[in-house]
Amino acid sequence: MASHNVVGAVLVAGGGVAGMQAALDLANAGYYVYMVEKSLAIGGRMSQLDKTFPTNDCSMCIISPKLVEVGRHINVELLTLTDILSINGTEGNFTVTVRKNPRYIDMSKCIACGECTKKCPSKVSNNYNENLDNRKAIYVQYAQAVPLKYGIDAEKCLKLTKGKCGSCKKVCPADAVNYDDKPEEATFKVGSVILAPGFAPYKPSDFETYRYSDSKDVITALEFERYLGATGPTMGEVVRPSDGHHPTKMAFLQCVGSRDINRADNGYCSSVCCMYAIKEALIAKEHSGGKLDVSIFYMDIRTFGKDFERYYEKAKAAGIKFIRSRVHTVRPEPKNGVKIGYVGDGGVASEDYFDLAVLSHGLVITPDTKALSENLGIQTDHYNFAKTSTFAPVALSRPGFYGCGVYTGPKDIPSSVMEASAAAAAATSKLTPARSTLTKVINVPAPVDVTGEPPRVGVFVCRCGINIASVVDVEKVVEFAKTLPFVEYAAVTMFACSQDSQEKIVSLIKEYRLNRIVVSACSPRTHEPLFQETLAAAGLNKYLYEMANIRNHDSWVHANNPVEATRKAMDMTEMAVAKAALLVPLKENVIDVDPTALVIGGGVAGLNAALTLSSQGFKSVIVEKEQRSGGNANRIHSTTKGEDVAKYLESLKNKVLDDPKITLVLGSEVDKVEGYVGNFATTLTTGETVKHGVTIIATGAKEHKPTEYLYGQNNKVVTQLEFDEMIKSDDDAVRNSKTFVFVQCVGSREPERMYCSKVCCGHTAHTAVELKKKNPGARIFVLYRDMRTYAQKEDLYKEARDLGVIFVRYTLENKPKFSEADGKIKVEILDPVSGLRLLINPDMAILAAAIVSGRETELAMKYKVPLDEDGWFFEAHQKLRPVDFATDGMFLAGIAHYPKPMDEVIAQAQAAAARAVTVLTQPKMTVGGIVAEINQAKCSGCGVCVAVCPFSAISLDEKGKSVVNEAMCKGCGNCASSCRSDAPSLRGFTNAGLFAQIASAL
Amino acid sequence: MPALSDINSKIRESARKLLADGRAEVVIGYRQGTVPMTTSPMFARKPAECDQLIWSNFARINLANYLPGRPGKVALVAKGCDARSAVGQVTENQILKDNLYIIGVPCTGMIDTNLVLAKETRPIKELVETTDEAITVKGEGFSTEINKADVLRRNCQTCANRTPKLADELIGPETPGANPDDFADIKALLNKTPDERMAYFKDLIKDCLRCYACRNACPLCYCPICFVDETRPQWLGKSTDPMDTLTFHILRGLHCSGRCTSCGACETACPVNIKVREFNRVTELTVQNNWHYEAGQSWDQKPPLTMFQTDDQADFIK
Amino acid sequence: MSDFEPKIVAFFCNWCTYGAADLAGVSRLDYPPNFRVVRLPCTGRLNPKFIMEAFKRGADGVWISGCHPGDCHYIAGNYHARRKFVLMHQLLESIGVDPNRLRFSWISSAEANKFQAMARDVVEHVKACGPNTTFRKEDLKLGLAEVA
Amino acid sequence: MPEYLVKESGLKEFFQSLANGRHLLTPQGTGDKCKLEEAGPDKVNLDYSNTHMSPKSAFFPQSENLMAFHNKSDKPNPFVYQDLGDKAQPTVIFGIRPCDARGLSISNRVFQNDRFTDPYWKGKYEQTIKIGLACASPSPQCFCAAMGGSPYGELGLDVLAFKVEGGLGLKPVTAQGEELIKQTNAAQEDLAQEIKKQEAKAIEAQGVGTDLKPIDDKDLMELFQDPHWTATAENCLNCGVCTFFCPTCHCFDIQDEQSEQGGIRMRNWDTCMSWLFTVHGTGHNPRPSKTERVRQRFMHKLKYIPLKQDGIRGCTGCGRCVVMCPVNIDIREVALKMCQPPAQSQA
Repeated sequence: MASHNVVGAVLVAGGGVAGMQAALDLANAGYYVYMVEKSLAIGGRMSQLDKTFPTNDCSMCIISPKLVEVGRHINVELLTLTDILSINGTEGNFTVTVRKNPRYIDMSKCIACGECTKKCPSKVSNNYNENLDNRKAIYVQYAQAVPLKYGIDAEKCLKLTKGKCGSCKKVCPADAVNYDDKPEEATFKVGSVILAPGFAPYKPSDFETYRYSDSKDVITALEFERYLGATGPTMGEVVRPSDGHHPTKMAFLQCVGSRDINRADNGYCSSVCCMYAIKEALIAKEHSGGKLDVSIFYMDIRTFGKDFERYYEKAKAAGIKFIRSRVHTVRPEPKNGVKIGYVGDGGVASEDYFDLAVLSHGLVITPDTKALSENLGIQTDHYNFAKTSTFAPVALSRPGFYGCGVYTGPKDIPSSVMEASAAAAAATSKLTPARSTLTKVINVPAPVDVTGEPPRVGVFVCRCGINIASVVDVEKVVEFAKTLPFVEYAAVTMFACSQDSQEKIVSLIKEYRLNRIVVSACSPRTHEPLFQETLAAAGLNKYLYEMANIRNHDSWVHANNPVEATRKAMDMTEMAVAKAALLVPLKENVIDVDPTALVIGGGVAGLNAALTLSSQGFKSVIVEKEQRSGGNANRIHSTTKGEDVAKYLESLKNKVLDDPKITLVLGSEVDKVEGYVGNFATTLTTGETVKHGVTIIATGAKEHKPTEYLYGQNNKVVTQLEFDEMIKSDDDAVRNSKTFVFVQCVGSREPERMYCSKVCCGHTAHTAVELKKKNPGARIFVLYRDMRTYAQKEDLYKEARDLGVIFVRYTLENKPKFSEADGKIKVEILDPVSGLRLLINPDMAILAAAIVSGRETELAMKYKVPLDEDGWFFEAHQKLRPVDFATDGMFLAGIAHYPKPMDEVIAQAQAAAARAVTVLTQPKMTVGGIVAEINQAKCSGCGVCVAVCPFSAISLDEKGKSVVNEAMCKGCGNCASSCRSDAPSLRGFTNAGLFAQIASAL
Repeated sequence: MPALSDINSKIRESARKLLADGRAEVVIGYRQGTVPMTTSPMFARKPAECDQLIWSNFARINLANYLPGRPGKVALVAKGCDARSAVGQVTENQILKDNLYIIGVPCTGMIDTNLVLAKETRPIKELVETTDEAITVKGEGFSTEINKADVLRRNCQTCANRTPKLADELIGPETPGANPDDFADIKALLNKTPDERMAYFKDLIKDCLRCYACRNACPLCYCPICFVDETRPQWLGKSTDPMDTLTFHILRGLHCSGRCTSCGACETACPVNIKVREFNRVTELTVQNNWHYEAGQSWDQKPPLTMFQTDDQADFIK
Repeated sequence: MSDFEPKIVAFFCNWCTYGAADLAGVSRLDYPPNFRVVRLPCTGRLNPKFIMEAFKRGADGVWISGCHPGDCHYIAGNYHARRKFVLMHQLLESIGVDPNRLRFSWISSAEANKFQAMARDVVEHVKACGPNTTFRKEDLKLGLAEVA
Repeated sequence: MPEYLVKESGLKEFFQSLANGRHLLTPQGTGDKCKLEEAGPDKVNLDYSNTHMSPKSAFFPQSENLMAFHNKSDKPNPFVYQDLGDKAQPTVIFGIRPCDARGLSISNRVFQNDRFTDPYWKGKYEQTIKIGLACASPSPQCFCAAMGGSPYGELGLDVLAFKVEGGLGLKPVTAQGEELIKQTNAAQEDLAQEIKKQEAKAIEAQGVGTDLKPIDDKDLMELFQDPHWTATAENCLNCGVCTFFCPTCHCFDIQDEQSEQGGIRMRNWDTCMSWLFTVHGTGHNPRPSKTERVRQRFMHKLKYIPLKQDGIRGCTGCGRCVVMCPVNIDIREVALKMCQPPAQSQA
């Protein structure tokens, strides 16, 4: 393909968390992004969640910065209410045709004041709250929505349906309502396409057994999530829908619409339900003050991710009951609640009453998405998930198309985010020549130097139509502002944020030589960047700006008290002026970025990361401590999809060796580290020093050496990896064996290693199937605790059972007993279903040994990155930054992060590379602004600031005094509040400024 | 019951050896004060000067105060509390561990001069002390023996760590600790009404001159510029306004939290005999209850305000 | 009920509680107008001196609120802050400051209702405490009446 | 001027007449609580060693408001200020020890001299009649004689009182003092010899002080540059207790405190022991370390003041700094070092 045809833009379909991550990574790497979203706003499913497992983070809190970033990104074009009609062309050059559906609101005018909604007479069931309450026909999807613009539900609007009403247009202070809005078609060109259309919760409506349709007290988990949510229908109160009482006893029913080909046709495991059920159970218990009795009915508890097993243990400790049984009957009680019938261990039938039953529904591909796949020519599997391979986990069947999130299989948020970054990398691997050809940059005049000038503050008090002015006497606020020290100009504006107001502010700044600006209007969280741009356009340093939030924090909440609201607005303006007068221009410095990556670890993760970087045009150096690359993959026979690992690995190694941008250093480790993001200098044990801008840690992990089940005593007892090697070498022992016993969880999920090794169940099921296929007469037993063949791997589990593999469950208290007589192994195990003791005489026993971390303490200290208690490298955020470290310029990939199968390893490696590219792609990085600085005259060198800095941005210099690395500082101010002698100060939030605010508040 | 003269000679012997071996360039110890019941810090740099080093029942000042930022190798004569302060200073990068040698003196507590003056109200012209158990004070026409146990400083009465366990050497056998501070008085205070507590603390500091002797005598207060001397912004008014004074003591209490070793130097230094440690004791009680931490008990522990546990309890935060 | 209207200084972190207050506005959830908000990037920025400064200057109450533990935008800011809060809370309560005058909360940006409830609760309790007469600096005795 | 005598039986009446129309401050309390207070003429304590702090705060309070101001633009005169000084009223202080009285007279020459008069000091100083009480049995830390004073010194006093068998002797020093005594029940009596006898005994009890004449003789720069200062200062904590307790330390810092209504300009005791004392707006500090600060204090007491005040030493030997100093820095030892030839003072 000729490079001049390549288009430097990418289409991202779907504005959920995966789509947003992909869009940001693309836009930050120099590509223009068209983000197409069907609904009114981006945010997707995650915006509906109350909390996220396993950290119980507030979901909205953690995505809203991402929402805002996408919404404001100059190189992300947000196309809401938009459908994709067709995509023609070939990789590198596609033509996309979309239909933009009418919003009936002029987005450039809407100020999201909500007056229209107040007046709208048409009530509509609120799909954001899973239809548990009502909204109006004119609405925002949710309060924090991006774009924060209203839209009209055409099907429910009286004006649009019947030609009556029109009250929204009447009350709109910004004249934003347009009933004549029409659908529009548009076309644009992109180089590649990322599909992230997401999923829908499985609707249990026609699932008669569970009586979802006819019992109010049977609800879905997403509905329950909305009940738990602070913005939900009950504002976080857990209620029984039938009567609004607090439930005292509730049940979760797992695998509703998952692992079920009987009634649902969904043979796969939805991967997330066990965890979200535990989460919802824990939060519900918390909301009830611990008084709630919760039972979870399950088949296998699949808590296989990082920190998931501990979460499960925590739930058990909190008194949540786990009952291993598939519920056969749900019987609504006459008034409220339901009776649940089930058969427990030992075949005992029971029935229990519950106030509330929550159905843990699976994740399904919607008909729309299925149609989209068909329309675009994307191959899907029998569950309608897009097909991918282990070795190219985000590449879809049609060249130039990439997928992430649940579109390619059920998965949780961090996996989706990882895939999104991976997709961003993969989708641009062929677009490098067009990088930065379509992206825009903001050009602002160089700010005039106001240092030393006395403050000349300009105050703009916004009426916000009537939003502020109907409550606050804005004229009075202006008159008051004029009396404040340093105020040179004060005036009222109608809409401070409107284009004409912005232009007026620019000219007033010049006319009055204003050098500090205060806007008394709405929230700095939404509008500060806008006004900062205005300052910049007027040639003022953008940090000479302060905002008083007299709308959200005043007129909107004190509407019944105009006198006090006005007084408050005056105080708030005074506080802003007091702080503004003390603001100083903040410098943003530019540092060079060395466009090279250091990849530590030459396994599948490291090699893939380097290759991905190379495809993006960046050099990397891989350090591998062994004498050969490939890591653990050298020992693996085949993937769960049956792909030959050896063949793959050989081609991977060759690609690396042939790649001129990659240097592979074998037999070497990191010795010394200096520098920071953009400018690392790492000295290897070979003595050579690598200069690099980013670091990717992919040091892998190792297989646990079992200390039980005759391992090391009988040579027929081997680990999974050893067994794979035997299969690879076509070992006689494998060929001649008739009876195999697989033991799962050897060293995993035990007190000293309270985590699941994630890969073993899938690998065992796969191996068992392979053995059975080769030798149908072989007798295979799998001794397990919970089979964790998550996602589509559930098919393998089923296939194995169909082929006659016998699965026997054991518990930690009743582990299988291995003994040896005359060289023969004897295995004794209690079958919990029959209650009988089974005796097996296997020819071979294969132990699914745990994966244990390398616990790279020294490496972690050298790069100032953390390890968790199990020794896994600890990412910046378990949900949304799964491949980043908190320390800038540091990334991680592969099983150094946590055990995972090869497809996820590769996705994570590509993701780490994508994240790294966002740094490497900028030849210069801007640092500074709101960051900390140290007054060394006040510094005692005690190290408190160094210890409390979450970003390792502070260190002690050679004089023993603290110094801030602006490139790493994020401006939290922890240092400034922890120092006893106030040596650090946070620019923009200085002690003097905050003191001035306190003084004027009183 | 070791004679003070024995301790003196052992301290001097050790000091001479450390100076001669080059293990220390200076030995910081005590010498006799110029008026009865005082001692003065002594910086011995030559073996000959070591003869002036003494031990006393009045070795109250915490000599670790002289360590922060001191270059070169230094030996410190230290009680249990002083040694713990020195350990804290090492943790806080104020002195290199390798440059520090602690001559630990197992302590039996120090005397509160005010308690002596309360027992013997006549003008005291001379002090005789030969052991660390009792003293004799003399004046015109009297000679009174006073049992040390009756006149111990407050902090010494409740010192559970009199032996400097992390010292490089110990002068004499370990001494048993007293009953640890059970904060009974603070707890009793907490049972009073808020108004009573406010009245108590306001009365406590009503004589405060804001001379900051407590701060300057404190081995924790090594900041190059103390917050009270800060001018932009000025945290505190400079007058004797009671609220400014209270703010000083509150913030000092906060700054010392998790670091205070209850050495009592602040109270010894206070010229108007304010129980300034009361604020520290409130914060120490919090630190011990919440984070089970005592300052200076090991070389590598992290001070509680430089770290956190994700499950730290704070039920008052709604 | 007295007609005393307390003056309260509130310190909110930008990412969570300030956001909750924004959302309370969007949702038109009314609450008493007695407090003034100082916006901080993070509760980790809250120097205990700020609390003292507010009281010294005559605040009847101080309210500090940030992200729930674990939700910090800066990873660990509120964990460090929490330890300071424990000390400050205990110390001020011990010296006789009514704990109702110094309030702390974790309110996420989605919890507008919690914000409203907490705002009401804070104001109500400070109101019940009455004016702060003991834990503040006395007004300066200017003696200017006769001059001006 | 002749001496007077008040018989023990007449003491009550005597103090009553002192208090007549005036505030009467007398030593109250013991130990660290002993201070000058207005407790009434019937509560006069003659049995104290000395007040815990020097009496300087009666004339030079630790915090003193000087003026108030506001800038309210709604007032006709937007920038006004009001003098808050000089609320002094006629006062008698009884029981100032001669060392402290000497200190007051030294400070008086700082606050009132031919170049400058401090109105705040002046008002209080001139409206106060100062009656000293001689020290018959000096404390161990006392060394007034060594500093050129005496337990029976008169400098700075209007009247010197001294205990005699069966009563209180009074020796007027100033006309104002004599005027006051004449208004009381004190009767003239020749006690000149008695005073001499008592004084000699008291001086003897103090012991022989060192002759500090070498300090007077030495060149200022020689004293200033003497290398002993580093060692002398090594102990010092820079706490400033010495200055707060010193009867002749008189440095202050002027501060404005503001509120919404306006502000107050005040002065507060300051101490040369503090880093803040000399720090410049630029951040430069001409006395960067404690060595310079300690030197300043002792040079001020023992060299600069004598130079400016006709040879009178700035230390009066009250001994407060010696006992109050947390690390027992003894000005007598420092003075000795200053007397030594340079080579010897280094030790």
